Amino acid sequence: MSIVTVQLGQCGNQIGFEVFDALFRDSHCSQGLCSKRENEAYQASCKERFFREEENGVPVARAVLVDMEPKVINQTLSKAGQSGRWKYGQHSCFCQKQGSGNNWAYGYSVHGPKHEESIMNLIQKEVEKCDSLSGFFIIMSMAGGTGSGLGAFITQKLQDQYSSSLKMNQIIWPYGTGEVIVQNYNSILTLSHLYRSSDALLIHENDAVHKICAKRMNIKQISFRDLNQVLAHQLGSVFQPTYSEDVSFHYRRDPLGDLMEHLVPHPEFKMLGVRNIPQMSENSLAYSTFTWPGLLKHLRQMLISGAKMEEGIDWQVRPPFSGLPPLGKMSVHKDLHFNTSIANLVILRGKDVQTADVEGFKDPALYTSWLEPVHAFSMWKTQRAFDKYEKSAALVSNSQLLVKPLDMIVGKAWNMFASKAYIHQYTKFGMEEEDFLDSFTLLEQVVASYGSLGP
Amino acid sequence: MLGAKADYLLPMDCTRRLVAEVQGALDSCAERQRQLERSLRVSRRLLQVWEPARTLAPEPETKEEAATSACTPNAQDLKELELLTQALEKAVRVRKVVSKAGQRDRTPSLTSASNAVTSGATAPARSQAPSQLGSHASGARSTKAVQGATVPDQSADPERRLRSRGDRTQMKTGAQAPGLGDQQTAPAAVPRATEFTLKEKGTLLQLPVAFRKAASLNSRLWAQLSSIQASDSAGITRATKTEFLHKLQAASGLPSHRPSAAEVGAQAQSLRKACSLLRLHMQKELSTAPTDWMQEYRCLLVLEGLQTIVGHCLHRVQVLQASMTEQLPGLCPVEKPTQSSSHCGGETDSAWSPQLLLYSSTKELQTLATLKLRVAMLDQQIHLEKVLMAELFPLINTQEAGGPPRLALCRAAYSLLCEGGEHFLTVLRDDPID
Amino acid sequence: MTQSVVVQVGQCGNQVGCCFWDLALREHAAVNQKGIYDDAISSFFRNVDTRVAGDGVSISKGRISSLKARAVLIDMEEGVVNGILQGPLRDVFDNKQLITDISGSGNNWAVGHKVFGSLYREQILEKLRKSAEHCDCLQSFFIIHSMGGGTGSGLGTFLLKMLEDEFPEVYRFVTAVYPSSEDDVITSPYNSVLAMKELSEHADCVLPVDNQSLFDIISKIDLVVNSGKLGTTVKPKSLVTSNMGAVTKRHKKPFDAMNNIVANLLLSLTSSARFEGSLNMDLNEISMNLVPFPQLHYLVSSLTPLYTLADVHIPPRRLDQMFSDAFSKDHQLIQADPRHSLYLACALIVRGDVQISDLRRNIERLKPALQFVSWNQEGWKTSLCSVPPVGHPHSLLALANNTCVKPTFVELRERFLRLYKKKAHLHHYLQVDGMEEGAFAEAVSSLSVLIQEYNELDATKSMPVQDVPRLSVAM
Amino acid sequence: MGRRRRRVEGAARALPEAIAALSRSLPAGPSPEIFRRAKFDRPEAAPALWQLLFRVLTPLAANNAVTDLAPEAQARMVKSALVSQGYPRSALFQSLEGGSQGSRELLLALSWLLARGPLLEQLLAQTRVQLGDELPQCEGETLASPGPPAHRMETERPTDLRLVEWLMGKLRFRWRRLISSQQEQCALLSKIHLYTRGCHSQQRLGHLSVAETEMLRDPESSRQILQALESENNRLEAALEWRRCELVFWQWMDTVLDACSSDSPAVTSQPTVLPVISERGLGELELVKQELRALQEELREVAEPRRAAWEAQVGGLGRGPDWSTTRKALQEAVERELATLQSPWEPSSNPAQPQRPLRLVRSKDESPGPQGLKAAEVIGTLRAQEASLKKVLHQLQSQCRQELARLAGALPGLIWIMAPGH
Repeated sequence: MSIVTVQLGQCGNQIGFEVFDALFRDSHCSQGLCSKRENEAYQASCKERFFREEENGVPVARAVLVDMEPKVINQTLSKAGQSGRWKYGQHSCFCQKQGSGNNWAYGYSVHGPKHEESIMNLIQKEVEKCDSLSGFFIIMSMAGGTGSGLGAFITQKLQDQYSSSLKMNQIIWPYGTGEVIVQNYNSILTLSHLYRSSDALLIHENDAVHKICAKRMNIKQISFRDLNQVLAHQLGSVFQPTYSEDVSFHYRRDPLGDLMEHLVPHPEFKMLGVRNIPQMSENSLAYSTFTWPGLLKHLRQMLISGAKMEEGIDWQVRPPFSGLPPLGKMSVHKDLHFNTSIANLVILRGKDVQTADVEGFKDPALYTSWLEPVHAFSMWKTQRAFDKYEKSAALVSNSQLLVKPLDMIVGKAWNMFASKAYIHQYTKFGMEEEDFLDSFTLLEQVVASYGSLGP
Repeated sequence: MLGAKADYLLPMDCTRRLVAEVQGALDSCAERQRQLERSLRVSRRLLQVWEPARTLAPEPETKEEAATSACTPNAQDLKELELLTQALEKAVRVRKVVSKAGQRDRTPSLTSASNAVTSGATAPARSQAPSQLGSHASGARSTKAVQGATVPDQSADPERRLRSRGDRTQMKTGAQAPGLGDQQTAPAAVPRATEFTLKEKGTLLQLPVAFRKAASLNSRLWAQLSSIQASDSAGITRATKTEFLHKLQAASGLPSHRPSAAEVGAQAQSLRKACSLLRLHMQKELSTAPTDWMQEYRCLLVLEGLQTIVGHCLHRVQVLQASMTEQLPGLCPVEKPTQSSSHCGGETDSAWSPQLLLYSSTKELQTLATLKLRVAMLDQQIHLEKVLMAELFPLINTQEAGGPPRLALCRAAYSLLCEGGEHFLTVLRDDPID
Repeated sequence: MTQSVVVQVGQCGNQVGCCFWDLALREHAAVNQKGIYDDAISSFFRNVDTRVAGDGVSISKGRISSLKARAVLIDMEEGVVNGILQGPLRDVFDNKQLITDISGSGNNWAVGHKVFGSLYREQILEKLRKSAEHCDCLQSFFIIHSMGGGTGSGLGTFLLKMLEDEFPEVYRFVTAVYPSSEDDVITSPYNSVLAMKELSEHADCVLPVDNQSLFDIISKIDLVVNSGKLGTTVKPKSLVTSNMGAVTKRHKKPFDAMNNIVANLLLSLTSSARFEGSLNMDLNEISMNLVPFPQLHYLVSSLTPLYTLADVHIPPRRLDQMFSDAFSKDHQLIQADPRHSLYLACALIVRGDVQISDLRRNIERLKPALQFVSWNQEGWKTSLCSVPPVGHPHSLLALANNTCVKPTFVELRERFLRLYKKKAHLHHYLQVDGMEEGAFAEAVSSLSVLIQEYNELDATKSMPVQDVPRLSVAM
Repeated sequence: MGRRRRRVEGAARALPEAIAALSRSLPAGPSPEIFRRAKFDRPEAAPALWQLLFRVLTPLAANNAVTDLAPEAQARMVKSALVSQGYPRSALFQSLEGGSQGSRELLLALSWLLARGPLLEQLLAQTRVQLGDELPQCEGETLASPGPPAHRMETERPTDLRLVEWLMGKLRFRWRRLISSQQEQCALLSKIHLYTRGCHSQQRLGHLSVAETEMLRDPESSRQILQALESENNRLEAALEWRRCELVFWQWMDTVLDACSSDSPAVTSQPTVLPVISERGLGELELVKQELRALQEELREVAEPRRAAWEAQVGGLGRGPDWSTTRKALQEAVERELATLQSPWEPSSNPAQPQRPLRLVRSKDESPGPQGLKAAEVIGTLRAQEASLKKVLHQLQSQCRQELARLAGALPGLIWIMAPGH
């Protein structure tokens, strides 16, 4: 089944390019460390999901590019064109002349309704080119105006028009500081709207990715391209083909559906985080060997201690003994040491994958009291190696990983809202203070719900 | 208090019922999905290039590697190894059949495939369709006029037979070492002979004679069966059967009939259907404003008629309920005449033979299928909603006032009952705590 | 891609504008080697086929034929504008973009605002409309004028209101040159305060610069260059060198150097909107991020590096120095000290070979020394434009919405009140048709309200930062 | 009478033929000799009859590995199926454990099933070789069916309602994925139909179905289908044969029944077996009753004022002969309309009969084409049905909302903020 990607705004378009490039590069890489046949099947499966064939034989990304100003889209198109291996569709771009100016309301209430028809038409054309549509990836940042505001608007329209297709928003969580001043407002408006119209929010934190670039990839001067490549790697590690369960040794048809059914059925818990292991620069990779027990041990500790990468993991954190009352009252404002999960998905790729033992992730103590590991844990695998790593593992987790960042954002936005700062910029475009309050209310509930998972 | 645990545990019997209901729905959905996946696989395969070797390509090797690369084979690996062996055996078998079929009489399915051969020197012999194929085959030939037009019929050509045998042996070796063998033999021995796509040449296909015969006999037999059943129903046999049933019933010591679980279920089902149809009819009736007094009167009659029917239905429910607890002169179901006559279309139509459902476009078919599913889903959702209402309201109402567990229950109940589980509710404290 | 129209009013406005066009042309010439008319150039220039008579036909693609500035030049004296038309820039303007008079405003805000305002209203409007029609998507007006004179402050603020009415969707950025305390125009306090009211009410963003600061910066550069301490000379074509080319000439024409700084401010401000970068900043993002309350839209700017010497390979320490300098008192384009005042918001507009990690490192480094208002502790807006200024590897423009702008306003008010108490020169204003004495009171009270707002913000400086109680969810 | 006698006389030869026909038409039918032995309650007949009853009563299970079940388990399943269908003879339930006893009882049970309805036809229809493409049979029954007990769920301990929310969420995703898959299937079907246009030997079908195309693609499957079709034809022929001569069987069964009661006259001492009616069935019935009551109430509310208004209006009208004929015609028309409305659920319609299969045929709009249901019409009906179900659901939800709002009012100091949009 196919996935149609909608890239929105500067961030969405830059990342979208890297994602398609990473997917394509990986699936056409000769050293998948598996048989030719399997490699071909892997390639075909990746292609069905993300690319379509055009007459002259160059695969075309199943993507629609949307931005309110032309610069980034032009840049993205030409980069894809230069690669020569794949490209974007000729008529799959929509851009305007003037951006949303970091104003969520402008993206949502002005650009959205004004360009709804054109954008939805583009999307529909892309959908019609799929034999079967699983759903949508909507790549956007939540700090700016176009990605966040227009992204929320388009997601809502997709929900209205393609109610049975799945919608996953790939959200770029802004740096804690220093990108956009009104990012906290834009973020709470985006998140609260997506909570109503999207099925899952796969969240990438810029701060975390930045740290990975610095600490794991050993990049001295980190550019956005570096960040985006790490991010593309993370997405690829989740959505490249894996074997399906019911028909062994066939590749999974609908990863998006499988993932959502496992991870986000509950309406209050839709935020997903991704963790990867190993992640390192090519130089270090040459001197490294990996074992499945080692990788999985680290990944598990990353999960329970809430670490964002395999460096600086707190090995003191242990799952609580079930049955014992927690020590003192836990609160999200205090440090949550143990990260309680609702559901996790582990994806293993590479050599000897059948020997990997994931029992460590099936410990009931890892999960909230009302969900058993049978419901809460699932695993995908493939023998095919991914992106130059002989063995690699990814974890998609619906857990408390994101409560703290969310709580921070809500808190900061609330402080600003209490002083009424910047509100006039939003009311100018038809928003009301009531809309902000709705968003705060919803997100406070999400924070509280995640907070009450345990331990 | 943020982060406070707010678990509310349901009573055991409630848990059991709710979980069983939802799980049941999940299972039936999963089963349906599996069925669909199966038929999807078949359909997809049909739309790809018709190349028998391809269809089971990726499996064998994968398994081989899986098995060999494992350091210590566990139970899982052994099972996989066994599967691998089976798959390999199957591959060999299928290839034999395929090559035989290709050699033996060129079943129509492969005839058109053979038409696709374009390689210059050896092509003419193959491009010739066997003579028994008739108009379709000759049509095919004309499309391939480039190499086929002037070549005489060579279906008895010894050279051709010889080559076919050659094909077979090559394919056999291929089957023993699937990965390598195919690559080696594919270009040489089976040059694109199997490159057949439904899209390009589907209209050349023709059903085998044997099958056509069997199929038409089959539909005749079904038709006869239904007609005989209809005519028999009033006859003497029917009386004898009824008598037999009564006698059996009497001999069992149960003088009257009690409804069985299956019957109650069926009755409930049909009454539910009745109720929804009646409601539908009522809404239809109310949605059109009468323009004159005749229509007004008609509308009134319909509404009153519906009232009467609902009354009957209610009566039936009561009788059923009563008969489950006490003895009542029963309804003894005997074989009934089927309703074949009521919706009989053509002469070949009968209760048991398939009715045609005509569609004109993909879109229409999709709409139809989606609607069908939606209706089924709504049915299921309504059912679950009622179950949830029945289970949750008593709990909510008996909870002691206030208290966190109750709030947790109310919130979850609100989401499930009022929002179809899609949205949730926030409960804020009126006085901000400091 | 969007376009901007520059409206330069009065002597000062036209002089600054003239520098701006010169630098803009040179910047695009340096970036666009192929001579193809592109989106970046189109933001400030039209490409016109001059062979066609009349207006000339705009060419949207292909080779550059003849570039015309998207500008309207207004002065009520002829001198400066005529000078421009006879100078090297004559080809980028034509008569249809000019409005001049011969009488001048006599350093009287009322004459500029009331007399010339009503007299030239239709004419100005027509030229503005014409220039807007030439735009594919007009996003901003850049209005350049001084505060102290008559034409710039009077007519400049008059047309601000006009723009607001006629083009409500188009942003209005005002570069206003504030008079120094020892300004030779006696009525400049009146003119400035009267103009301030208009700026507060009708501008989206005001970038105040003052002559004294510009002069100080120039002096410092001279000192460095002449002392030869750093061993080399200022590169020709660098940021501060004038369009006249030679460094030595600056002594004779100090205003050229000063005007060039202001012109550079505008170039940097719009760089991210014109050129590619990994973190774009469109012009409409500036007010969105930097203006938390409608009237508090005065942004203090600083440009670094000012003393960049002929070393292309700048070690990282130098890069960090650039960030540090942007927050120092002597790099501000008005006399203000942001480091010791309260930040409401701050934008860093970086050009050249700088990556996001450099930006982040420097923000982390500088943040502890700066004080931000409690509800905007992380009030940073950043942009990365990959095209550096001509002749330099990188540059930084910092825009601060900071209470440090207040002293300028306070001083202005004091000077105004000193005159106003004596009713000095008042009659020059009151004899102008439509000018009433109430206007003075209104203007000064508007300024007082503004100052009061800054005072209130400053008052929170000493308070500990506290979180506001949040909505409380019952579980 | 004479005719009947003649038949009875010929029974000596006709009976084995009838039984043979029955046997051939049943899946894995035993030899006629087994029937004969069963009449005399011979033990050797029992296993074959258990097996047969098992196959007959659990037709779906028969395809799977369930046939490998131990005899005891099979017997248990047979018994419970018979109980749920209301089989009256307790002798079957009491003593027999799937061993060799009671072959006569088993014969009686089989006959009971045969006498009740078109069992053979049902069995044949269930295992019918599917040649055409069908839309999934997804009447409410299929999806809403209770399904097997949730054995996978551990329900030993009380759960949080959030688990139910979680499972419901899963269900919603499955619904949506089902729709997506269904859409894909439709697209593929439509393609196959289009590409094979004009290939079917039957004019009215025009194109091939998936099964037929697959048959052409894969010789192995061709062989299998042909085989299955032939064996089905054989069974159909046998069933026809049975239908022609079953009378003699029933007459013979009378004697079996007689033999049975003479062997064990002490019927009265047997405890009666009450058909077990599940709680679920009762609950279901109760729900239906409530629904019907609500509908009745609604109808009353709309009909009564109309009747009153009508009476008032008509009071002045003359009641001439014209009026009475018109009225009569109207009444009859409405009666007819309502009668057709009722037919789908009338008690007389046989619920045991499976829905008639539908074969999907792609046809061009313009051509008159073969006779059959038009998709557009079915879509119309389904839309109406969907709308009405939606309405019902919304009514239920708003009822719940009111109920919960009442509760919310009873909790002071709290503000309930509903999801936006309500």
